[in-house]
Amino acid sequence: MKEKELNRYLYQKAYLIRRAEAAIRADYASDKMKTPMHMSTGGEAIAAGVCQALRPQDQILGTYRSHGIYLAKTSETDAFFAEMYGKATGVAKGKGGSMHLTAVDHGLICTSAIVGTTIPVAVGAAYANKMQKNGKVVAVFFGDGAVDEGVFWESLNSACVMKLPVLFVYEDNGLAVHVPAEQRHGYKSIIEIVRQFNCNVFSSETTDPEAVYNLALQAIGAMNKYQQPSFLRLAYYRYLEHVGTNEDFNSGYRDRAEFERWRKADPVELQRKKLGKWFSEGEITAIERTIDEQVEGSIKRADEAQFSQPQALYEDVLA
Amino acid sequence: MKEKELNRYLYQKAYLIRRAEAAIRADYASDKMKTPMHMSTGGEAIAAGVCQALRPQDQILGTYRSHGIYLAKTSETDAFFAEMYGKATGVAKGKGGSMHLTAVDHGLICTSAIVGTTIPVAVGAAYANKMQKNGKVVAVFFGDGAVDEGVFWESLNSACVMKLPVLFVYEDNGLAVHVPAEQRHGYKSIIEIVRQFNCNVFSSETTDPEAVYNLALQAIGAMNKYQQPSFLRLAYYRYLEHVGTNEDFNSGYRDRAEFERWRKADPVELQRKKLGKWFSEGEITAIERTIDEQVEGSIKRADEAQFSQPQALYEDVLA
Amino acid sequence: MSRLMSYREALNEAMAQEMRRDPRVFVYGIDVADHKRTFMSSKGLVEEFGLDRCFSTPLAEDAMTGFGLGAAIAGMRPIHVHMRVDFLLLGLNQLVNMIATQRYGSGGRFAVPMVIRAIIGRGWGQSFQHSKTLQSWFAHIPGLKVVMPSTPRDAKGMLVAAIRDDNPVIFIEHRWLYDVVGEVPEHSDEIRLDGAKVIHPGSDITVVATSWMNVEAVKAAEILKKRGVGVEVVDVRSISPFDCQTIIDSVQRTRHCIVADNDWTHCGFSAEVAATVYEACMGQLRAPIRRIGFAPTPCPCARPLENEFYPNAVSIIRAVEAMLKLSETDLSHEDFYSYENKFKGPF
Amino acid sequence: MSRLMSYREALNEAMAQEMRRDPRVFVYGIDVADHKRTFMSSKGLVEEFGLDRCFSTPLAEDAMTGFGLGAAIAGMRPIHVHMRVDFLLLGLNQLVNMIATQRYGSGGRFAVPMVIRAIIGRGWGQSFQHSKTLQSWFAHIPGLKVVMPSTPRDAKGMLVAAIRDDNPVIFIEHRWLYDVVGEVPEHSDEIRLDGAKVIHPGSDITVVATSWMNVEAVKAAEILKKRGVGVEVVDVRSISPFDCQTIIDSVQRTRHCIVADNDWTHCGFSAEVAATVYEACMGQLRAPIRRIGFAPTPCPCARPLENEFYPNAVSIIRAVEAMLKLSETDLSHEDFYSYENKFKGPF
Ligand SMILES: Cc1ncc(C[n+]2csc(CCOP(=O)(O)OP(=O)(O)O)c2C)c(N)n1
Ligand SMILES: Cc1ncc(C[n+]2csc(CCOP(=O)(O)OP(=O)(O)O)c2C)c(N)n1
Ligand SMILES: [Mg+2]
Ligand SMILES: [Mg+2]
Repeated sequence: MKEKELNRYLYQKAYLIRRAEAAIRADYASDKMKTPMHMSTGGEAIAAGVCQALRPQDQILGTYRSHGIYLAKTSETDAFFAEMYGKATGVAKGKGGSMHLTAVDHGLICTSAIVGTTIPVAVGAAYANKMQKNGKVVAVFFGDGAVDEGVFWESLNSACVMKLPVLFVYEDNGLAVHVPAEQRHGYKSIIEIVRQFNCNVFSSETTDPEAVYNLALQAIGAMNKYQQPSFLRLAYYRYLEHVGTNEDFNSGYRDRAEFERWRKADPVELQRKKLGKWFSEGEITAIERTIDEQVEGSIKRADEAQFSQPQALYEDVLA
Repeated sequence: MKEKELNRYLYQKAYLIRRAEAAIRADYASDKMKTPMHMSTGGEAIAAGVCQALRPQDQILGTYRSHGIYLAKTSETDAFFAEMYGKATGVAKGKGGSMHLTAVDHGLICTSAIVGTTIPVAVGAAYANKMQKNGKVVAVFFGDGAVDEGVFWESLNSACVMKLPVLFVYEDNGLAVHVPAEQRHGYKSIIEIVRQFNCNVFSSETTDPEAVYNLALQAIGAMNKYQQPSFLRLAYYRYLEHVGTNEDFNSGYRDRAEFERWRKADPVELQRKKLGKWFSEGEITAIERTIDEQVEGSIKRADEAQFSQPQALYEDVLA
Repeated sequence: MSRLMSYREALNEAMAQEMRRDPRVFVYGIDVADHKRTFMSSKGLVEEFGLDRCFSTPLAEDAMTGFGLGAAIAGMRPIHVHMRVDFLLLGLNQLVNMIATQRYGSGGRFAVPMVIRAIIGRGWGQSFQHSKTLQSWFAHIPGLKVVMPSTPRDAKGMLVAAIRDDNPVIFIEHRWLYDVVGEVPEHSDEIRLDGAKVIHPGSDITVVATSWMNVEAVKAAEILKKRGVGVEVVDVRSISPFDCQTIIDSVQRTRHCIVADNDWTHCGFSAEVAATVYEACMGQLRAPIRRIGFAPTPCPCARPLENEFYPNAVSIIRAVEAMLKLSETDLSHEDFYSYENKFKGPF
Repeated sequence: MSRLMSYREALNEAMAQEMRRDPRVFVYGIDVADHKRTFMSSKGLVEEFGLDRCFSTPLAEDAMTGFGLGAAIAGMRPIHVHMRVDFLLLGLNQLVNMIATQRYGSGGRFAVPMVIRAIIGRGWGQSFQHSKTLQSWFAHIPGLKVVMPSTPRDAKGMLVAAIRDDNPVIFIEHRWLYDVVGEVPEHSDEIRLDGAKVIHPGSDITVVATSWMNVEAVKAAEILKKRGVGVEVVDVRSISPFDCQTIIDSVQRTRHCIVADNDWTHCGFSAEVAATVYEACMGQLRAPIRRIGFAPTPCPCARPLENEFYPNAVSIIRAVEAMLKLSETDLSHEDFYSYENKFKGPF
C-alpha cells in the first residue's frame, strides 16, 4: 500500500474513533445510552494501527473498552450506535450494550466485561484457524490488569506450547481502574518475562498510528515466520475516567500533568499533522466531514430506531 | 547444628519416608487402605532437606503427593497410618485419606488433591505471619504440572508484589501424570521466568538431602534478607506410577533406563553412605531399626483401631 | 441507641467496629482501597487501620480466594470483597474444593473464619456478566454459610455475626439496597445467621422474598393492603442454614405462598423453598406455590428488555391477585420509586 | 443392528463415528491422549484421527474452557473432557460468563457447538475433592444444556446428539456406569437431549432418578416387585431442558414420588423436581415427596463413612416402604453387587 493511502486509512480510523466517542460524550448525559461506557479515547493509535495491519478476514477480540477496535476493524457505525442506544438494530439487538460488541462478518469475534476472558478464546480461535488452514490471524486486545489474572498465563503458555498464530496485544495504560501497575505487578517488566516464553516480543511507547501499524506487521510476520505467537506491548494514556465519559483528574489517583504530557503526542492530532505531507487542509477537513456525517447519521438512525420487542428477551438463548 | 547430627536427622527423615511407603506398598494390595496413594518414593531428598531447614513453628503445604513432607515435618507415624487405614485415630479421623494430610501442631497446614490449590493458601498464610510478626516461614510444595495452572502465576505475582515470606518449592519430576513438561510448558526454563519476578531463585538437580538442605537454607536466608519470596526448583525422579504403588515402566510413556540412571544417585542410599563418615554400620542399622519398629507399631495400631462411628460423618462440617 | 443510617453505612460501621475490636480482622479485594472504596462501603478503613488491614489486590480472584483461606487458618479473620458476585466465578475452585472442605478434611482440627462479601443487583444496562446472584450455588455446598440481608439493621448485625463466625460466610449485598435507610443500633450486636424474619404481617398470603425482592414485596404488600388484602412478607435472610420454620409457620396461617427470589428459578433457591413448604404444608395449601424470579435468559442490556427480565412489585401484585382470584388492582396512581436512580449511570 | 457394549465403549463409538462424519469435531483435555485415554473412553482416537484431533493439554482448565469457546465460534466442534467434574470448577468463569452467554450476547449471530464431558462418581476413598456432581449448578444457568445418560444406549445416542447440537452441552458421566453393558445400535442415531424416560414400569410409586441412581432404583424396583410393589423408575436423563411431563404423567398415576438424585439435596436438582411435581400434582399426591441424595457433608474418605454418605438401593427400598407404609423387606438374601469392584483401587 502506498504511504499516502496508508496514512489516510490510519487517520480515518483514528478520527472515527475519536469522533464517535466525542458523540457519545456529547449525548451520554441525556441518559439515552443506558450502558456502561469505557472509553478508548487516547488509545486510538493502537486500535487503528493494529487493525490496519490485519486483513478483513483476520479476527480480533477485546474487552469492555473496545469501541476503538470495533470501529477500526469495521468502519461501521450504524449497528454500533444502535447498540449503544439499546436498539433492535444494534449489533446484538440491544442485548449486549457497549461492553459486548461482535461483528462476525468483519472478524470481530467478541468483547467481554470480565477481565481476561477473551484471551483463551482467541487461543482457541487460533487453533481452529490452524486446523482449517485458512491462514487467518487472531489478535486479542487486553490491558495491564488482565495479566494479573491466571488465565492470561495459562493462555500464553498454551498458545506457546501449541505454537498457535495468535497476536497478544497488551494495551498498557498502567492502570486497572485506579490501581497502578506497580501495586499489582510483582516484576519490573512483563516483556522480559514473555521473552522467556516461546513467543516473539515487541514493545513500544509510541502514539503514532503508523508506528503501531509497522510494529504490528512485524509481530505478525514473526508469528508466521517462527510459527509461534507474538506479544505486542503498546503503551498509551487513558484520557477519561475508567468507566464513564468524564475526566477524573480531580479524584487524586493520577495527575493532570501526566495527561498534558501525553496530550502533546495525541495520536489523532499526530496522525492529522502527518497527513499534511500529502493532503491539503481542505482535503483533510473533507475526510473529517465525511466521517462526521457518517457518525451523525448513524446516531440519528439509532435514536429513531425501535427497541427490540419484549419477546426478544427470550430469543437467542439457545440455537 | 553439627554436621554429624544434621546428617543423621536428614537420614532419619529420608529413611522414614522410604520405609513408610515401603510398608504401604507391602499392604496396599490387601485393600485395607482404601485411599488413592501418590507415592513420594524417589523424592525423599526434597522433603527431608527442606523440612530439615525449617523450624518446628514454620509451616508447610503440599499436594496429594505429600507423604514425604508429612513424615519429614512431623516424624509422626501413628496418626499418619491411621489416616491411611481410614481410622478414627487418623489425622482427619479418616475423612481425608492419603491426599488430605494436616498436622497443625507441626506446622503442616494442609495438602490438596486439586493441582495448584495450596499455592495461594500459602501466600495467605505468609501474609498472616507477616501481620502477626511471628517470623514464621511458609513453604509450599508443588509440581511441574501445577505451574501450568493460572493460580500459580497469580500467587507468585501476588506474593512478589506484597513481598511475602513464602518459599515456593517446585518439585520437578518432569511429568504431570503421564504428560512430559515439554508438552505442557511453552518455555525453556521456568527459573529464567521466575527470575524476572521480584523473587529469589534457586535450582538444583541434586538428590543429596544435605545439598537440598543447604539450598533451602540459602533460599530462606535470601527471603529474609531481601524481604521477598524465594523460589526453589528441585528435580527428582518419580520411581512409581502416578497414582498407586507399582512401577509402570511398561506402560510406554517413560523408560526404565532413565530410572536406572537416577537410581544410581538414590537419595536414601546416598545419605546412608554419607553417614559412614560418622557412624558405624551397626549404628546406622540401629537408627533404621528404631524407625522400622516405629512404622510397624503404627501400622499395627492403625490396623487395630476403630473406624469413626457413622454419626461422625455429620461432624466437623461447620464449627 | 439506634440511629437512621443507610445500608452502605451500616456495612461500613460493622467492619469498622469489628476491626477496632479484633486486630485479626482485615478487608481486601480488587479496588477496595481506591478512592471509590467499593461504593463507599469501606470508607475510612484505610485512614483508621492502614493499608495493611484494608488493601486492594492484583486482579487475581482465584489466588486471592485461597489467600483468604490461608490467612484464616493462620490466625486472621479476612473479609474478601467482590464488587460483583460474577467475579467470584473465578474463585469457585478455592471456595468449593478448599474453603468449604478444610474444616471437615482436617477432622475439625481447624476452623475457617472468613467472610466473602459479594455485591449483586441491577445497574445501568450492565447486561449478562454483571448481574448474577448465585445464592443457590453457594447454599448447595456443605460447609458454607450464605446470607442476604435486606435492611440496614440486618446488614450491620449480620455482618458483625459473619465476621465473628468461625465458618466461611458468603455475604450477598444488592447494590440498590445500599441507599435504603433504616434504624441501626450503635452497638455491634450480632444478628443470627440462621433466621428468617416476618417483615410485613398479613393473613391472606405469604410472600417469601430474598434480598432486594423484599423491598418489592413490601411495596406490593402496602398497595394490596389498601384494598384489604393481607400480604405477609417473610425475609429469608439466611439461605444456608435455611430457617424454613418461620416460613412454614406463616404459610400454615395464610395457606398461600409465593416465592420471590432475586435469581433464576430453574434449580434455584426458590425450588428449595417451594419443595420445603409443600412438604410441610401437604393438604393445607389452597393453591400451587408460585415462583417468581429472573426470566430464564441471560440478562440483556437494553432497558425495555431489562425491565422484562427483572420481576418487581407489580409482578408480585399480579401473582397475588391471580392466586387469590382477585381482579387486577389499578396501579396507575401508584408511585414505583426506583432506587436505581441513586445508582444512575455509568455503572 | 444393535450389539451389546459397555457405556465406555458406547461413548467411544459415538466420538469415533462423529469424528469420521465431521472433520470439525475434536476431543481435548488433560490426559485425554495418554495411554489411559480417560478410562479408555477415548481409545483409538489418537490412532485414527491423529494428535491434532485428540490431544492432552497443559493443566489449565480455565484457559482450555475458553479455548473450546474460541474454537467453536471459529468453526470447529470441540469436545472438552474433564476426568472429574470437580476440575471444571476452575473453568466456571468461562462456562457461565462466556460460553452460556455468547449466543445471546451476539443477538443470535453465532452459535457455540461445544460438548463438555465431565466424569462424576464414587471411586476408592477419593474423598471431598473428587466426588461432586453439580448438575443443578449447570442447569441453573440459561444457555447451557445438561444431560446425564445412564445406559450405554443413551450414552451413545445422547453424545451423538450433543456433538451435533449447536449449543453448549454439559455431558455428565458416572464412572461406575462405564462398565454397565447394554444394547447399543451400530448406527449413530441421535437420542434427544430433552426427554426423560420410564426405564422400569410400576404403578404404586414413582422413583425419579438421575445417573447412577437409576441403577440403584432399578435394583430396588426389582427387589420390591418380588413382594408385589410396583416401582416406576423414571430416568431424568436431561436436567436442562428438563422434561417434567414424563415425570408428572407417572406421578399422576402412582400418586407417590421419591426423587433419588446423585447429588446433595439442599438447593439441588431434587428440589426442582419436587417443586415441579408438587405444583402439577396438587391434591393428587398421597404423601409428601421424599428427596434422597448425598449426606449434607463433604464426602469423607474412609469406607464406612463413605457408605453412609452415598444413598443406594437400600435407601430407596426403605424410603418406598416408609411412604407406602409397608413393613421392612428382608434384604439379607439380596445380592447388592457393586460396580465399584470394577474400579478397584487406587483411584
Ligand atoms: C475478573 C474481573 N475482575 C474484576 C473486574 C472489575 N474490573 C473491570 S475493569 C478492571 C480493570 C482492568 O484493567 P486493565 O486490564 O488494565 O484494562 P483497562 O481498563 O485499563 O483498559 C477491573 C478490575 C472485572 N470486570 N473482571
Ligand atoms: C485442577 C486439577 N486438574 C487436574 C487434576 C488431575 N491431576 C491429578 S495429579 C495431576 C498431575 C500433576 O502434576 P504435577 O503438578 O507435576 O505433580 P506430580 O504428580 O508430578 O507430583 C493431574 C493432572 C487435578 N487433580 N486437579
Ligand atoms: Mg489498564
Ligand atoms: Mg510432576
